[in-house]
Amino acid sequence: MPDEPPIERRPQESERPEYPDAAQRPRVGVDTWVAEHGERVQRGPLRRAAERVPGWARLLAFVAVAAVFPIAVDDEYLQRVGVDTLIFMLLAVGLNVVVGYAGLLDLGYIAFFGFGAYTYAIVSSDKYDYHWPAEATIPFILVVTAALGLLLGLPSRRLLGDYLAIVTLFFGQLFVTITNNSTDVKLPFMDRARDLTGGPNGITDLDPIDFAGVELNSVPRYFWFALALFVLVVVALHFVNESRTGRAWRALREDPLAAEAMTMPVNRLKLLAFAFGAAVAGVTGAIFASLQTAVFPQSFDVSLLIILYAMVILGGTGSLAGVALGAIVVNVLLEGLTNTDDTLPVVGETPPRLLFYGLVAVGLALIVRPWRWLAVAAAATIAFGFAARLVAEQWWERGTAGRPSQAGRIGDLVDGWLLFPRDPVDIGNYAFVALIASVLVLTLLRRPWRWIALAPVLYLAAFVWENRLIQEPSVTRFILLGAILVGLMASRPQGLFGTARVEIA
Amino acid sequence: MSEPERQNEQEGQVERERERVLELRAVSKSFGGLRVLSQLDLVVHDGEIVSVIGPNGAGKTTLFNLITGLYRPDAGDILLEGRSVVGLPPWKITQRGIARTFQTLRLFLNMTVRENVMAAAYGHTKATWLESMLRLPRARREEREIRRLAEEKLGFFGERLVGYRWDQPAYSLSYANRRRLEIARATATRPRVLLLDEPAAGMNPNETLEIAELIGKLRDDGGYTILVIEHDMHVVEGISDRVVALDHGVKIAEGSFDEVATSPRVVEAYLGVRGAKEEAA
Amino acid sequence: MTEAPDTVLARDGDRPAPLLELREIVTYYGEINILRQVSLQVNHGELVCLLGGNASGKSTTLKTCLGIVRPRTGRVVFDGEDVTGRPTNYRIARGMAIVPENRRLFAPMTVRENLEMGAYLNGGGVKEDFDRVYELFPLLHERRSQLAGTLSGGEQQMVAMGRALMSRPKLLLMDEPSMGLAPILVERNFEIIKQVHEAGVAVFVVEQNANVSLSIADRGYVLQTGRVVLEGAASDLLQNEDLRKAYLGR
Amino acid sequence: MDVLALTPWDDWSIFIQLCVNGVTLGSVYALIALGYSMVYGILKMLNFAHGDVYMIGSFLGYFMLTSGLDGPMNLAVPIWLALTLVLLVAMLGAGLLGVAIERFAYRPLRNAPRIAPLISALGVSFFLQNSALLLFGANFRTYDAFTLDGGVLFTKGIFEAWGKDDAIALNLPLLNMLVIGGAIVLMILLTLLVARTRLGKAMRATAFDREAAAMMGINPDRVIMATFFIGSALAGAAGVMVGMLFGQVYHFMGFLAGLKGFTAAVVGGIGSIPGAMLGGLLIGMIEAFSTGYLPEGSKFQDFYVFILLIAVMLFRPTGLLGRADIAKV
Repeated sequence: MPDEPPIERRPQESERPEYPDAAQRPRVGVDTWVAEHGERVQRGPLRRAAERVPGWARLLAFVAVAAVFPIAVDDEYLQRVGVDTLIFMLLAVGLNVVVGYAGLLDLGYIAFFGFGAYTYAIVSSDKYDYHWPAEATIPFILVVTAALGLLLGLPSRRLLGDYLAIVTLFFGQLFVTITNNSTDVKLPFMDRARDLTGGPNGITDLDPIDFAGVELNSVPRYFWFALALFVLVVVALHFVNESRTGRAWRALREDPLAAEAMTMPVNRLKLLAFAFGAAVAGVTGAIFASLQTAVFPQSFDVSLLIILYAMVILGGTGSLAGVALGAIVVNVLLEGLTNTDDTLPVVGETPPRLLFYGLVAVGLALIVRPWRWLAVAAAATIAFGFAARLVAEQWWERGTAGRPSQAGRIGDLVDGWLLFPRDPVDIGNYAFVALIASVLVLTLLRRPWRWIALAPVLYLAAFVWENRLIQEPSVTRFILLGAILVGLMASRPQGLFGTARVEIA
Repeated sequence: MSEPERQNEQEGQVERERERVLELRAVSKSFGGLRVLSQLDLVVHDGEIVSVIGPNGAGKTTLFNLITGLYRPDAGDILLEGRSVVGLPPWKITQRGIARTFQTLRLFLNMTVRENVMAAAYGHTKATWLESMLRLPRARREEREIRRLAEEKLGFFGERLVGYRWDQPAYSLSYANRRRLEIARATATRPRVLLLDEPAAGMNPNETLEIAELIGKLRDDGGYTILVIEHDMHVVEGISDRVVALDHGVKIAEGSFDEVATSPRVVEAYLGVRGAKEEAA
Repeated sequence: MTEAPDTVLARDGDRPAPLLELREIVTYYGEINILRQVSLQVNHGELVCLLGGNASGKSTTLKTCLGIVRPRTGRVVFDGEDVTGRPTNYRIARGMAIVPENRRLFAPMTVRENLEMGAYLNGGGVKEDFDRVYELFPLLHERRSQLAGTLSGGEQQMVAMGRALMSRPKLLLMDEPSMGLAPILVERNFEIIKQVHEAGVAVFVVEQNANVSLSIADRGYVLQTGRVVLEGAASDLLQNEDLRKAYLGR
Repeated sequence: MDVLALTPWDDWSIFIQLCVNGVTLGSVYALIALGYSMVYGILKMLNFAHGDVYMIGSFLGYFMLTSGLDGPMNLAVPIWLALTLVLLVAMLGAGLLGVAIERFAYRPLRNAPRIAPLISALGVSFFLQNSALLLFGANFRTYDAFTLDGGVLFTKGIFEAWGKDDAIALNLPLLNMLVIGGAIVLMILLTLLVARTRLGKAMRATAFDREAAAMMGINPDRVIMATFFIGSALAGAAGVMVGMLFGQVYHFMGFLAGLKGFTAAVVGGIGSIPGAMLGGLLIGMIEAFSTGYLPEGSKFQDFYVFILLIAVMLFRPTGLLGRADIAKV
C-alpha cells in the first residue's frame, strides 16, 4: 500500500439510509443503478394506489355508473351531453391508437370521422335514395374508412412523424373543402354537373340507426348504443395492445429504426394503426350522423381536431382510461362554458361563471405553494378590487356605469367590486390583450414580485371575463381551451393522468 | 499462442467444406461522393467469430448497416446462406437470420425488459391482430411461447436480467445491462448470424471480460455465427477466430489475431506504436 | 506554444483558491437522482481526472461545471467566483472550454467555421487564435475549407481540440477523450492533452479509461452512482486495490 | 384533352396573366414557408402557429394603414414611406409575437417528448385564431391599399400592352411587382444573413447540434429567439402583402395560408432556405394554373396542391432540395 492512502468518502449521514448489507457491498466498480432505481424515482402514494386497480375493474365501475345515467338524469339536454361525451370518448380512444400507441401525429383524424358520417348519410337518406339497414351500414363504414386510412397512410409510409402531420392536416382541410364545394361538380366521367354533398347545407333527414330490430329513436337509446360500442372498442383495443401487434406499435413509437431491425415491418404496422384509428372514427361518425339526423361540413373542421387532441393529451397519451377521462373532462368543460341559459339550482349561478372562477381557483391551487399564500392572494385581490372601484367612482364615472351582463349569485357579488364600463367591448378588448401580456410577464417575474403582481392580474382577469368573455361564450371556450392546452404542455407534458416517459434524443 | 495458429492452419483445409453463412462480394458504398466502403469482400463461415477492427470512420458501422439493410450498397452483393439479401427491407433481412445490436444502444426504453425481448419475436409469430383481438387459441399460445422465449433469452445472462428486472422499464437498467439486453433482444429474433457493434464499449474491465466470455458462449451454446466490431484489443484477441482490419473502407489485413496485430499497416493506421507494444508484451 | 496568460504561473500552488470547485452538488434528471453531494476541485494548472463507469454521473458532473445542467443544490465556484446561477456562455467567457464526448463537431460547416464557433464569444476569433491552433495542428490549416463532417476520426479530434483552445481557456474540460476511439487515436489524444497541460492550462478529464488517464493526471476522483467514492493523487489511485480490480482489470 | 377546361394554347395572354399571379402568390407562400423551414431547422418542430402569426401581422398592417383620422392612412408622407412603415410595423409586431410564442409555449418543452411542442403549437394556433375572432370579429376587413393614391398607381400595369404579332396582352400590375420585388429583397437579405454573419453561423451551428453550440458559448435561447423573430417577421411581411393583393383580411386566414406555406416548405425540402423559396413558387404556380386550366380548378385548387404534396412525398420524401439525413445508427 502507498504511504498516503487515497481518501475514501463515506456517504454522509444526511444521505439516504444505507442498505443493511452495505458493509459487504463492494464500493467501487459496481453499478447500483438498477438496484436503487425504485427508490431513486419519486412518485406520490396516490398514484401508486391508483395504478394497483386493475383495468377491467375500472371499466366495470365506469359501465355500472354510466348505464344508469340516462335513467337517473331525466333531462334531455343532459342526456344529449352524455351521448356527445361518449362519442368524444370513442373518438379519443381511436385517436389514441394512432397517437398514443404508434406515436404518429395524425391531424386528419376528423376527416375519417366526417367520412364515416357522410358515408352514413349517403347510404341512409333520400339524397341518393339508399336506405341501407344499419347491420350492413356499420360494417361497411368500418371497412371503407379503414381503407381510406390505408390509402392516406400509403404516401406517408416512408415519412417521419412530422411529415405525416402535414399530409394528414391537409387532408382534413381538404375534406371540408370538398364537401363544402361539391354542389355543382362536373367531373370528367360525368355527363352533367351534379350536387354530390349538399355543400354547406349538408345532407339532412337521415334514418335513425335500426340495429338488430331495435330502433334508436330516443337519446337514452343512443346513449346505451354508444356505451356498448365504447366498451366493445375499448376491450378490443386493449386486447390488441396486449398482443404482439400492440407491442410492435409501442416498439416503433420508441425507436422505429430498432423496431425495423428487430423483424417488425414498420410501415405495415403504421398503416395498420392508421386504419384502426380511421375505422373507429368512421363508425363513431355514423352514430354521430344518425343522432344529428344530418351532416354538415362545418361539423368536421379543425376546431374539433383541437378539442380531440386536448382530450387525448389531457388524459395522457397511451392510456385508454386516461384518454377516456380526458374526453369526459374536456367535453363537460366545453359544454359548461357555453350553457349561459341555465342557472344551476343549488349554487344559483350560471355554469360558465362557476367554471371560470373554479378553473382559476384550481389553477392557482395547483401552482401556489404553500397554500396560505392563496389566502393572502385572495385577500389582496379583493382589497385591490374595492380600492380600484373606489378610485374609479371618484375619477372615472364611465368605468362604473355598467352592470354585470348576467345575473347570478357571483354576478351580484362582483357588482360592487369590479369595474363595469358603460361600453365594455372596446375596453374589454384592450384589457384582454393586456391580460395576456400580464399573465405572460407574471410567469417571468421572480418570487416577491410575482406575488405582488398576482392580485392586479387576477383582478384584470375577472374584469376581462365579466365585461368581455362572458358575452361570447362560444369563442371564449376555445380561447380557454387553447390556453389550457399550452399551459398544460408547459407544466405537465405527459398530461394530467399520464406517466412521464423517458426519451433520449 | 499456438492455438490460433493451429486453428488458422486448419482453416485452410476446412474452409472449402464449411458453409459460408455470410458473404460480401465487392461491396461498395459512398455518401455524397465520400467513399465509405470500396470493393469489400468478406466471408463468415458457420460457427465462426470474426472481428472487424479499424480506426474511426473506417466504415465498420456502415458495413453493419449494409448487411442489415439500413443502407443499400452502391455495388456488390451480400449473401446470406447463398441467397442475396440486397434490396430487402431490414425487417425481412432480420427474419432471414441476421440480427444486430447497436453501438449507440437502441432499446425500447419505456417498455419493460421482458417486453423488449418479446417484441423482437414479432418476426416468427403469426397471430394476426384479429386473432389477438378475439383472443383466439393461436394468439394465446404464441403469447405464452414468446414469454417463455424471452425469459429463456434473458436467463442466458445469469442473474443479471432475471426476476424482478423482467418487469422494470428498460431505461432503469445500467449501461452494461442495456448492452446485455440488446444482445438478448437480438437473439430473440432467432438469427443465424449475430452482428455485435462494439459490445464492450463503455464497460469496465470486469464487465468487458464477462462480455468476451459471453460472446464465446453465444457461439458455443447458442450456435450463432458472430461478426463483431470491437475496439478493445483484449476482447478481440480473446474471442476472434479471424480478424479483419479496415481503413478508409478498404480491407488492409485479414487473418488470425496475431497476424493482423503485427501487420505494419494495421500498426500504422490503427494500433499506434504504443498499442502495438502493448500487444507484443 | 500556446499562450495562456494568467495561468502560466499558477501551478506552483501559491494561490490557495482552486480554479474550479464543485461543492456538494445534487442533480436530478426528471425524477431520477443523478448526482448526490459531489464535491471536487481543480487547481490552477492542474490535470485532474474524474473516473467512473457509464451512468455514474460523470458527464452530468461535467455539464454541471459548464452550466448546461443546473444542480438542485450545491455550488459551482470558478476562479474565485460563484457561477452556479450563471449561464454557459458566461462561464466560457470567464475561461472554461470543453471538448465534448464524441467531438460533436458542426459537420456541415467548414473547419475554419468550426474554429470560429470555438471563439464565438470573442467575435469569431482573431488571427492570433487561429495561428496558435494552426501551429499546434498544422493539418487543420491545410483542411480549413473542408467540411468538418468529411474529416477522418483523428482529424476531427484535432478540430475539436483546436475549437476548444480558440477561446484561450484557463480550464479545459474533456469529456471521455478515449470513448470509441481506435487505440492509435487514444494515444495521440492524450499526448495532445499533455501538451496543452504543459502549456499551463488546467485540464479536467472525465474518463472511463482509468489506466491512460491516471498515467498523465496529477490527481483523480472516482465517481460511482452519483457519489465520489475515492479521491487522491493519481499515483496513489493507481495503487488502490479496489480501483485496480474495478477499472484496470487483470 | 377534354379533361382540361382550357389549355395554354387557347389564349397566351391568360397563360401569362396566370404566371404573374402564380409568381406573386408564390413569393408570398415562400415568405411564409421560410419561417416554417427556419424554425424546423433549428428546433425540429413544425410551428403550427406560424400561419396565425401571419394573420396577426396582416391585421397589424391593416391597423397601421387605417390609423389615420378618417379611414385610410392620410398622413402627410409619401406613399412609399407609408407603405414601408406599414410593412415594418407588421414585421416588428409579428416578429415579437413569434418570439413571445417561442418563449412561453415552446421553450419550456425543449426536452419534452417530440409530440409535446407540436400539441402546444396547435394550442397556440387555436388561441390566436379565437382571440382574433374575439378582438376583430368574424367579418372581413377591407385593406384599402388602393385608396392610398386614389387607386391609380397600383392597378396600372407596367406594360399596358405588349403589342406583338400574335397580340399577347401583358399586364403587370405594379402591386404584384412590388410584392414580388419585396419578397426577393427579403429573401436575399435572409440568405446573406445565414451564410455570412456571426448570427447566421450560430444559427447553423445551433440547428446542427444545440448542445454542442451551447458548449461553445453560443446562447441557444438567444439564437432560437432570433430565428423566431426573423421567421415571424417574414410571415408578417407576407401578411401585409396578401392583404394588399386581395384587399381583405379575416381571423381565419392564417390557417389555410399556413397550410400552404407549410406544404411549400415540405415540398421544397424542409430546413432548406432555397427549398422554401422553390416550394412556395411551385405552389403559387399550381394554384394559379389550376384556376385556369384544371377541371373545377377554382374550387379545388387546394386539392391540386395536395396532389403535388403527395407526389413529392412519394417520389422525393426529403423534398425537392432537401438532403436526406443519413440515419445515425
